[in-house]
Amino acid sequence: MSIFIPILTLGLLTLALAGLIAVANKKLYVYEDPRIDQVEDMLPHANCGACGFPGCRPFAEALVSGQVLPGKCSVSSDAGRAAIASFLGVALGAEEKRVARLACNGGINVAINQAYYKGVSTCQAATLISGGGKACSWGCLGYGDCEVVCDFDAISMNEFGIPVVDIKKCTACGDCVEACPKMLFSIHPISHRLWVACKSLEAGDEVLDVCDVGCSACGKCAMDAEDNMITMVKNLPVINYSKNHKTQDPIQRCPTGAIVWLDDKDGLIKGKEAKKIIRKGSRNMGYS
Amino acid sequence: MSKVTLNISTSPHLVKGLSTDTIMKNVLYALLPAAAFGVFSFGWNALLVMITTTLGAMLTEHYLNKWYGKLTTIYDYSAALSGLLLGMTLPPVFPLWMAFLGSVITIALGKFIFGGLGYNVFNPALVGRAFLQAAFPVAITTWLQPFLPERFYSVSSSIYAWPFMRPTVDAVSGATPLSAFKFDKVSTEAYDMAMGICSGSVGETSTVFIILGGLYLAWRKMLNWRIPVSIIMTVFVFSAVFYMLDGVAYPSPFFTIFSGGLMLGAIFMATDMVSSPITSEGVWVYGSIIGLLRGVIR
Amino acid sequence: MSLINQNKANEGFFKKLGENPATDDFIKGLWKDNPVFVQVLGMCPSLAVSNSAKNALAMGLATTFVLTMSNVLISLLRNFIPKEVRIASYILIIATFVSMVDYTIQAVSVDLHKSLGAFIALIVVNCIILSRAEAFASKNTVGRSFFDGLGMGLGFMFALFCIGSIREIIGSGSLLGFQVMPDAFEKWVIMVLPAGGFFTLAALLLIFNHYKLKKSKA
Amino acid sequence: MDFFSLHTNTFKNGIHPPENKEDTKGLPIRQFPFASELIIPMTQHIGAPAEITVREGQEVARGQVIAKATGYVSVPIHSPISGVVTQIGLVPTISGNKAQGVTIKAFPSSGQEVAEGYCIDYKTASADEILQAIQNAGIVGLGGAAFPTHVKLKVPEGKVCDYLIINGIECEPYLTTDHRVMLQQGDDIYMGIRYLMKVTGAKEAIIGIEGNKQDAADSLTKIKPTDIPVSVKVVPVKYPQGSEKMLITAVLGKEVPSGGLPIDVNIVTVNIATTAEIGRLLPHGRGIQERVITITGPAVKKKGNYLIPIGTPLRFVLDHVGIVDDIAEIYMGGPMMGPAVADLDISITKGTSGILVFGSKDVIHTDKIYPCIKCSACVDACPISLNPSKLGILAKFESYDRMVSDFNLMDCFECGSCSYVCPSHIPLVQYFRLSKSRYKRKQALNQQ
Amino acid sequence: MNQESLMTIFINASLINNFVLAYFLGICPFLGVSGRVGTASKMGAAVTFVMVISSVCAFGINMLLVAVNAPFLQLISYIVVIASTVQLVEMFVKKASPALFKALGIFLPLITTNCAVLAIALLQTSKGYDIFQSITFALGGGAGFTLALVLMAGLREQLEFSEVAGVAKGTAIVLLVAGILSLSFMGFAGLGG
Repeated sequence: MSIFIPILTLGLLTLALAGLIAVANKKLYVYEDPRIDQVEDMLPHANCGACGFPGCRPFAEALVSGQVLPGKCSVSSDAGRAAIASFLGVALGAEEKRVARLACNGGINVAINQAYYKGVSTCQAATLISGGGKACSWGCLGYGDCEVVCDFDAISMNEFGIPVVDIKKCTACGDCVEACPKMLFSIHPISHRLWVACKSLEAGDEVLDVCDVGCSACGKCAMDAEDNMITMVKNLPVINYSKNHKTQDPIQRCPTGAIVWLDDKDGLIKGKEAKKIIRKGSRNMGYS
Repeated sequence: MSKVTLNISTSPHLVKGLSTDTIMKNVLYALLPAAAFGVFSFGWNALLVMITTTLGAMLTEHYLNKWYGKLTTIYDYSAALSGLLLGMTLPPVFPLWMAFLGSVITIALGKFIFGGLGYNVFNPALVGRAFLQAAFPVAITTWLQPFLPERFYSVSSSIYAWPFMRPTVDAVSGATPLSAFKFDKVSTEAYDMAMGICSGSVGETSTVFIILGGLYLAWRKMLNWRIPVSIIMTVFVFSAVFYMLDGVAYPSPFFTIFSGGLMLGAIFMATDMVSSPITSEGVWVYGSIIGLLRGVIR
Repeated sequence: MSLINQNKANEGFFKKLGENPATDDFIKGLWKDNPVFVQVLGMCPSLAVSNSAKNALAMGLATTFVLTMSNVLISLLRNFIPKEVRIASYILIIATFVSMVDYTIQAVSVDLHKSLGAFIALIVVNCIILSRAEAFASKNTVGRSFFDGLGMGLGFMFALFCIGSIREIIGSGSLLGFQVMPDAFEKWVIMVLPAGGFFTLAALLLIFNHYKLKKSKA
Repeated sequence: MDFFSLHTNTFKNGIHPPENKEDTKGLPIRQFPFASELIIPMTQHIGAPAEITVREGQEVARGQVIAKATGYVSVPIHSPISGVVTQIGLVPTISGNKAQGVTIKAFPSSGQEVAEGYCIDYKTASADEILQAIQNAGIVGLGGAAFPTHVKLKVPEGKVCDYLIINGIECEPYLTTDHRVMLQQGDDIYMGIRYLMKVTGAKEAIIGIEGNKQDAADSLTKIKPTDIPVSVKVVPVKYPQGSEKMLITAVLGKEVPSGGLPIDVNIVTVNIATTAEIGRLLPHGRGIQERVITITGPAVKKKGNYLIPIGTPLRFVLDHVGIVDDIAEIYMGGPMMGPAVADLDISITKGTSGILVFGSKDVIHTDKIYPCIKCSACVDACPISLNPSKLGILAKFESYDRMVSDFNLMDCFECGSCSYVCPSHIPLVQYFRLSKSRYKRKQALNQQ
Repeated sequence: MNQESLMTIFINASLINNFVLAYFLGICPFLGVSGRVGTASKMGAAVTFVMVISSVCAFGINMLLVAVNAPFLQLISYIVVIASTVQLVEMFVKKASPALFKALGIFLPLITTNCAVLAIALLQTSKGYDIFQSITFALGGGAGFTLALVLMAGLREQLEFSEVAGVAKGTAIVLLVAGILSLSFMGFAGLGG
């Protein structure tokens, strides 16, 4: 008999508690779509924001609710996107790959520094001190904030202090756009190969005095381009990408190489008449 | 005018000129009189202990930095300061190997592991001291009588015990005023304690020199005077209340504030810039809490 | 230190064994996914009863037993337990085994039971057991679960023994109750105090991290 | 002494940097010669840049408006010289960004007659008319901030102004412009105060002067007019007492709340040089064409206080006063808050209160940067009781949101006291400036 | 019956024999959720709450078990009761206050496997505390746990802005700090004997 008492006790106890939990489970249940967790697991967890959402979780919520398509995630692999699409039973929504492009090519070998900046060595900090020391107000300062901020190791500073974007690694997350105090980065579809690598609003000698590769606003590219594809606005050529921009004609007569052709394999290609830069050291500091 | 390249830097373009190593150096100087009095009182024993901890701390700092591939930071004097402070809280006949171990713990565990100067959350010297207290409770409560005649002729054998071996105690041991009161209810004159005519740790006996050092630092604005003042005030009030309740079981407030290294702790330990609060309100609270805890634990 | 080096030397041997899934499950718990050093689980007993090597061994054995048995049972029942109450059921199963171990130890040695105190009972809430049940036993076959439990348990015991012997040697000058240090050795009282447990485990973790960092750099 | 602080005619904390005013404080204001070509940027004030109203080739007279205000927070710009506009385009500015500007070539051998406008009489004109006149005169805060004065003077609906405080503190080391203005333009100052009191409706005006300018205080007291309730108050020397909020605490013992304006405690403050300028220009209906600037520093040969036309190129100024060969750094304004100059092609603007030139051997090189040892020197120095130590650490770890929400970063006005006292030589002010700009940028991005 | 005064029990459980720093109970949450002072204090409050509830339940269960003469079921019934209590609390919080659940919810399953909670039940039984002593014990233990957690969190908030040496990052530094804290808690040993 005595063996039954504990069994009974424990049995009753367990039963009572199980019943309580079962009731509570029914009464206090809060529904959450389980697919959100699953989709989030399938995402790359980079939380980079390239999709336009604050992170992978909100993107997963939006995916499940059908607001967006998986193609928006530029970090995930093709297979990953396809997997999410088939899991949710939606279209892939493929988008063209976009990458970050830099609108300056004024490394230390071609652009002048007018002052020695001393202080916290980031571009953001330097910009606040009389523009950071570069003679060109619009030019890249070369302290590499973009390199630091890039989560995908897609940006590296070259020997002249100019960031180079590795288009294979770039996910168009836009962190560099945000980080650059001179606003030199912008996100473009990879098919936009015609590119103006200068942001100087000045013209002629004012530009050439401080930088060998700046746009001197001569307007030759605008003349050579078909169909008014290029217009000069505020001393800079502006390319209308909705027109046919697949030809290299406009860059050929550029005297400084400020308008360039960005090739997948060969990188940055300058026109035939662009002056050749053979200087490897830094261009003279200042005016002395 | 010829064209020139200028420097650009952020404002302000003036600096006061005081520097961190100067502060550390001055705190070190302020400790020296009390340390010297310890040597005067306890002889070569005390000197050996303090030299061991100071050098031990500096060596540890140097080699840890080297091993970690950083520039050595012993020139900012903070390692030497922590080492000396540790030495001053140890008994004069403390085995040197233990003292050395303590200084290694002080720097490695109290400071380096947190990222070095400025990042430690505890006072490094206190970490070292607490470790030694817990590891070797006997050795750290073996005291020496002050002003022994042979103090400048011989060194206690426990000082040079073999590493990791138990020290042999041959010292003429003396009770600190605190332990004398705690166990035998013998009260020492506050005057004697202030002048350092009592046994105790190497650097804590001469309250007068410690206060003088503190005053020097306060005058140079290298010490937050609010901390020692609030600690000592709290301890004084706290012990005065108990003394008035029962004058036999509890010591007088004057005895309390001059005993057991309270002054050293309040002036040189609690004021460690890195681990003490920085706003003046925070400092008062911090001081009173230390004082209260001190009263409770003693 | 010596124990770890020895283990390192054995790594090649372990790798060979690792080709078989059952032994792989076994080895994983011992070294690669060691519950204490790598997963940092089951901290309470690893610190609390590791002031002597003997306690550590006893605790390790008890945990291994419970871990293995509960893994097996849970694996057996994995298709019968409803998802909603699985955790509660696991705990119930674990608690049963723990009660058994508790009374066994009491029967074998009252002294040991006294020195381990409530910690035998607290094996119930050792995160290792629940985490293995949830992460492994509930998804894998009985055989694999057995080896997983055994490996994890022995890994836990190994870690406990490391900590326990270090603390005992330095703190009491002995190992498993036998004096190993000379008479004149000054015992570090701190090592048998709670703080010593924290410091010892931290030191072992530091050594582990150091090797991990070195490996990742190489 | 925080427990026992009674009103001690000064504010809490603060620092005492070396004053270095001896070289120039005894030198009277002298007229600077005209450069052959003046470059006038349109961004001389805070707010919307002025819009150019002249064209290339146009002849302008001295005092003629060459750019009009574009909006409320904006002021017009007057030609500082009679000459011909040679170029309109981008010109360099102190901030490092190029701005629209006008280049005027002086007529050779011109007498530089000043074009005068309509007189505004403080007795007959209404408050609004005076405000309009102040804007038309292109007057901005001449202490260095260059905030349009008429905006500051406008008392918002529902608020009243009890006190008008005239800021004659000049706490920045080296600078002596306000000192000289007080000594030499006392009558202009009192005339300016008459206008200001009419505009603000203040019941009383107080001129706050630091103790190191006792002679200025004496001279102002001596010529004090009887028709307006005005008094001179001398306060102890301390930096940054010239900041609005510090000044109010020093003079009246009132605290302006965090994020508030002086008018929240019924006070309006105006810089003394600005007051003098109002008193000098308004009776003649003129605009600002020149301002007093202290040119000093170890590398300057002819130190002094000069009346320099706006737009004079910095290069011309330096050539004229003479500097040693190896100059290293130039600051526009005082050494505590003035920005460093990167480009000698910039020109004098309305906000320039001083030009300091340091040779390479005079520059105090920042030593090794140590980690923060939490010595609390910065906390004891910060005039607005922030915690620069904590802020600096947070900035290092880029916790900008916490800096703003928990530690009132936005209250910081970059006076530089913390960097000045820091024994670890941490560039705190730069960190804060950077953090503010990063934070603002993030906010702007989030709002998009 | 145990004759200890309530005050002694409380001080003992909270300071002298601090659950975390002297008994190593609840180390997992101690390491896991001591990142922020805010979350740490919430966790502490949650644990204290569960401790008191389970202490009361355990007292009742124990009386029942003694009555039916089945003390060997002690452990198993305690754990079942605690597990279900925690689950009930979790559900209740999830329903009643989603915000609180977001802040607290993740800790609640952790509490189930928190040895401190089970230890409270086991220890009070082995010490033979009556109901008031049990509740005081639970409160003291919870207070001690909270104190250790909050202290740790405060220190870790500072550590977040330190350049902790690479090898010590993560658990190691927390254990070291815990060791130092444990050293300093030894100072309380003189209290109340």
